[in-house]
Amino acid sequence: MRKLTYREAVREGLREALLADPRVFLMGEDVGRYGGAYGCSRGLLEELGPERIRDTPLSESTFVGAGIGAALNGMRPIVEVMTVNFSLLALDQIVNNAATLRHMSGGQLSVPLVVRMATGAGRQVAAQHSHSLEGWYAHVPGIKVLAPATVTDAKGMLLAALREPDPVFIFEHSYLYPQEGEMEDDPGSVTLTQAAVRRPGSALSVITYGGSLWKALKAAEDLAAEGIDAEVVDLRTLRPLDRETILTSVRKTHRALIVDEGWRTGSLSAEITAQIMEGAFYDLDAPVDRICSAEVPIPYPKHLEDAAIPQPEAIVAAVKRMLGKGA
Amino acid sequence: MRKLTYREAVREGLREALLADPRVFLMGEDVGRYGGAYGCSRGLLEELGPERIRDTPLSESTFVGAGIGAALNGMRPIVEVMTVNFSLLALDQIVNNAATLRHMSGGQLSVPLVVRMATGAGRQVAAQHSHSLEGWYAHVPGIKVLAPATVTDAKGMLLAALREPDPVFIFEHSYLYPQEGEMEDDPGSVTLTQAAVRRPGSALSVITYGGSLWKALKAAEDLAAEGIDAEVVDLRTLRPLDRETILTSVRKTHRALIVDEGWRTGSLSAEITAQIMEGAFYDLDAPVDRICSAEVPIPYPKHLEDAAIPQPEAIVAAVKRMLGKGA
Amino acid sequence: MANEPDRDKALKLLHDMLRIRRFEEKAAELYSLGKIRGFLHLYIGEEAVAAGAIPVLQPEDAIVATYREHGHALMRGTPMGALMAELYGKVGGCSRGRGGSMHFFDASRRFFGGLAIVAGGLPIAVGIALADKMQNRARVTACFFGDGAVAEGEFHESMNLAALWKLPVLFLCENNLYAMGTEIHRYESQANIAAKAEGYGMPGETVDGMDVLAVEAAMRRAADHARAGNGPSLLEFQTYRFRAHSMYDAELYRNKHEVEEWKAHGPIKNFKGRMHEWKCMTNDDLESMEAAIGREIDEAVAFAEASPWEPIEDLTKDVYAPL
Amino acid sequence: MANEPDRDKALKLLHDMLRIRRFEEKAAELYSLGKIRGFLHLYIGEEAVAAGAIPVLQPEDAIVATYREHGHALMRGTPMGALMAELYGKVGGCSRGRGGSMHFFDASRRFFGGLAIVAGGLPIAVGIALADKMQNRARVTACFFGDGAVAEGEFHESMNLAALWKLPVLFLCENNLYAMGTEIHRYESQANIAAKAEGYGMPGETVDGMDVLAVEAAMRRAADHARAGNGPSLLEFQTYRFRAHSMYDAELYRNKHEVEEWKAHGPIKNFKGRMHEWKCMTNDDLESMEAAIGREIDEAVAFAEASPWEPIEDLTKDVYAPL
Ligand SMILES: Cc1ncc(C[n+]2csc(CCOP(=O)(O)OP(=O)(O)O)c2C)c(N)n1
Ligand SMILES: Cc1ncc(C[n+]2csc(CCOP(=O)(O)OP(=O)(O)O)c2C)c(N)n1
Ligand SMILES: [Mg+2]
Ligand SMILES: [Mg+2]
Repeated sequence: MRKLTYREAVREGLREALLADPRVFLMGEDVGRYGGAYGCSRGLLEELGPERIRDTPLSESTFVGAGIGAALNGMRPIVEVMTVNFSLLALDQIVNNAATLRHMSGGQLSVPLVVRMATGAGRQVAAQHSHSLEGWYAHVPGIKVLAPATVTDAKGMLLAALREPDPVFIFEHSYLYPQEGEMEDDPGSVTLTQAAVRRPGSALSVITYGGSLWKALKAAEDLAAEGIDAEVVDLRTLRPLDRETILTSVRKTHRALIVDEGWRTGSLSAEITAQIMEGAFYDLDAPVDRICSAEVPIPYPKHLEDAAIPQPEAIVAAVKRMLGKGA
Repeated sequence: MRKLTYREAVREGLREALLADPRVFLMGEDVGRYGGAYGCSRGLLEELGPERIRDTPLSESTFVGAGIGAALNGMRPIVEVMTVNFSLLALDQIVNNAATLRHMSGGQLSVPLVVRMATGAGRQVAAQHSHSLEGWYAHVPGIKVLAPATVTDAKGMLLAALREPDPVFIFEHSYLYPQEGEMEDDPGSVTLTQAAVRRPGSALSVITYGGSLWKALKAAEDLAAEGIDAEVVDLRTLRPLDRETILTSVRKTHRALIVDEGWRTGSLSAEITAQIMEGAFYDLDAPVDRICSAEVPIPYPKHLEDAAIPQPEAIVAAVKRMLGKGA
Repeated sequence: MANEPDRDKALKLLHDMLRIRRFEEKAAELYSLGKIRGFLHLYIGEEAVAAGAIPVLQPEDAIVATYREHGHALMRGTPMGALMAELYGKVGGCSRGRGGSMHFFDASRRFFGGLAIVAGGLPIAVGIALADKMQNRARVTACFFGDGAVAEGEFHESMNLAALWKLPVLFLCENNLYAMGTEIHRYESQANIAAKAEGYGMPGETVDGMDVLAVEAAMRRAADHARAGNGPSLLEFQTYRFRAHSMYDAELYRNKHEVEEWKAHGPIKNFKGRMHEWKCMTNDDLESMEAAIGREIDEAVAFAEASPWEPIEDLTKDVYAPL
Repeated sequence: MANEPDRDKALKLLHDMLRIRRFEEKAAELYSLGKIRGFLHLYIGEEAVAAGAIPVLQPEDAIVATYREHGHALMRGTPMGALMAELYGKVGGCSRGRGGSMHFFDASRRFFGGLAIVAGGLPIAVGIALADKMQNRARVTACFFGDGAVAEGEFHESMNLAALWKLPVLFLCENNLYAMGTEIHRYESQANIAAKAEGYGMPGETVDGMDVLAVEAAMRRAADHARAGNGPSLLEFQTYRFRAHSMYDAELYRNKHEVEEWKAHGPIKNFKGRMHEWKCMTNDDLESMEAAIGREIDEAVAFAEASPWEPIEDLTKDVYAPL
């Protein structure tokens, strides 16, 4: 095990993938000379050259579409859309082409495309740069959606995504890039099918993913200090959801709190609530609750941004409320 | 009361709005000479001229954005995006501008824009033309989302939307346009805040909206013939949801089935399930269930399309299952 | 005007156009019988474009087309039965019946759709060409789209990216003067489409899309240019759609007279006339050609009729690759 | 090169540019102190564009700008204190502190952002101009955007729509040769931006964006043209950003030498030199100008410091209009 940042983990994953397979290339805005808006591809242009590391124009719809086309025709493109905020410009290509082509062609076509993008708030970049729309992506049949939260997953899920025959969308929470973590051995062997219990516990299941995982773990630690033993489940893959791990946890603890940085109404947290309703209703000792973002364009000032998105304190308070331990 | 088609009801609403207020204008692809892809504006160009009825280029992002700009500057635009499928090209303008400008400007700006679009499957137009993405829209703070299901609402909610100071998105299920219904008196007085109980009942609440309302009512009729008295709730407004009407119904019947043409995972049905979980958990006699679209790009042939989207038979079967009445 | 072709070639060109025309006439007939449903966009009037352009392509070249793609798939060699079955929505269809009229696919012939979002195919074509270039294959990608697509942002972005990276894309605009019911001058501030190529430093050419030989010649120049590594071109084929936009269209936006004028120099009529001038076709030739096409269509219909429906159990098959 | 302006005007132009420069230098300083957070995109080097262009506008004209809009808001007359408070995120900010550096708004001065999605402001500007035209008001809308925005589909769509409908939009491209770290020739197949106007049948002009008088003159021509009902124009202001793209940028993509060369004919330096030639400025003039600006900045900082934070209870206020 060795320590490195999430950013470095992504870079290692990119580099290994590029070195291992000549069909792999990286394209996106500023992935080359600039080294990636979040520095994930720094040095790769110099090492691998402009054919493999392609700076694109500001044309999200077209370079995502070109990724689909290249994937249809023998390549293994990794497209970096700088952030999920800009991916709105590419949604037509994603929903109408990437997600449909295999099925609509009767199984003739395959789109082995990997798209990476930063997501989330927490860096005071205001309303147009703070979306958490991975829940939208998780709605779309035909694509897979990943949310690596650890450095091992940041690298490992990227490598695993490149082995998938279908389009995979990877959401990297922008808050995580500078965070350090331990890289486990053989990250390339991680699965894309299973959620992970990051902290076993018995009192209640906190179900979360991505940037919020660390807030949930922090809250669990604080709760442990007060004698409350929460389990923390990291979804890892948002589509398809690992229903079994979710339900197993809830059947054990009988209570669930979902933490999701999406705006509450219609976020992924709602789907998880619904799946628990459908699969573990009779196991529940209390209604499932959710800590999500406030229904507001995320504001710039820190105190308002903090108030708008999930925080460990709010998780702690919700858990206590659910366990009837006062607040 | 008089009979007319949903299409005629929309046209009446458009015409009245245009005649009543010189700030109102209609723009979109083929709204003029063609008369609207679904015929909703037929005759209006001839009556009102090309300043008020504006055919646009195929440029969804720009004509929606232009609608936002015009709304900021004293007009009352009605933008027709031919179908929700093409609105994917305009989502950046919708999510990043229309939805944020009031809040992000500290309350200085107002975007009184109305956007109409057709939604839904059922006409054998295959995977790229059959989306039901109104659930995505309902996730976005800063906009309102309507789904008129009756001819009265088709006209009345449009007129009411034009009185709103914020952007309103109206989803008209394409299946409804040729359907006839009774226009109630004074449609302009309909509210945008309340769901409607379209059929009172006691055995179970079927909660739905838009094109699925008619399938739910058909199912309720068939169930009534077998002595099962289902209540049918028409959400009407998808954002903000009328939580009170939903919960009141569920507290009465103790069981809920949601019918939503969106793909099951992450559809609006999940949010409604979550709200019932949160607000009426202790009133439930059984887990909430959902009838949604299969997780598949909607295929062209009728038998497969029918199998992919909610049908009265599936609603009937689900209700019976939930009531323990065998299938 | 291009040189006189030899007799065999002329007969083939006529046959190809006529085959598209008769196929679609049959499709329209089957639509009114309810055998075909949903959207059906006919190519009638525009046959010279597909018939002239597509034979220029090599088998390993790629094609990306729109929802108005029956002619293109026929020209590419997908068996007519598979196309007719696709219109029916039957398993024997070229997309297992799942796509219908707007979504013909034939991977074995590198026919990548049949895509129904206007301009949505352009980025895909750019990517296919990028993959060819990166793999050092001297292939081209032919991307067909309508005049209406030119107004979409993706047209601009794709033209720029293809030109910037010198990708072997042939941007083939079928300018039939209307986007649905909107005439080009009502949606383009500058309606000369070929001239737009200049803004991307790319060659652009206006071509008489009613003249199958002119189409072929222009296409050959553009394909040679791309194959030699000189990058993309834009060809604007000036043509006209004789029928309604789709079967739902009441055609309120244009007058009969305009349509009749275009029909008077329609691609088939026009070429037949020239073949008579060249004296390279007899009435017998034409009759036996029509008869052969008629037989092919009858067989295609029979194939479609006989083809089974996809079982409902297979509905979600191939949403993802099988594990 | 434009004629010599009178002394008062020259002093005002210099003052305006210097005021932007000093404001932003202070902002950079406050950023390193942690008073300002998130993204901060400095306009340093490009001041001649806003200083030359914006005074041409009438109060009822509209402005739409980008995330690099400090200079534009200053020129439009929004009090410096309100802008500084916005950078702080305080309630006294021009957007109640909610927007920060990228989202300045001032409805009273028809300043519609401060929009941070590249090219996202262009459709908005088209719509504002449409509303003016439909209401028969002889107003113009000035839409600023970067060279990088030209590659986006919305540029193409907005240029077309504005030209088609002859809307009074001034498309003002601040071409600083880079989109973040990507040099224009690496993302534009044809890097002459002004020339792109032709593809939309719109006048286009290349302007020395380092020369405040040239900017003003070109802007006046374009505004007059639009106000007279002749429709939009595209102006390409050739300029350069002296600082990093944002405070996160390590500037790996360009060399110091290039930056130094541009600085050598920077807009302020350049104009100061000319004023000396014209002998219309003394050292005292300059000193008192700097002093006045310094005082204004100090006051703005004091205002920002003193301004309260928005109460957390107001977080969701104005997501929708109050009932
Ligand atoms: C993005 C998008 N917007 C709208 C439509 C609806 N639509 C289908 S075809 C069409 C007209 C396209 O015209 P053109 O590109 O000239 O092609 P043609 O039909 O004339 O061959 C429209 C508006 C669509 N399919 N996609
Ligand atoms: C649609 C979109 N894509 C990407 C970004 C990230 N981004 C912000 S500024 C920028 C460069 C823009 O360059 P240019 O338009 O030349 O403006 P400049 O910053 O040089 O003033 C990029 C890529 C964005 N904000 N919006
Ligand atoms: Mg056309
Ligand atoms: Mg720039």
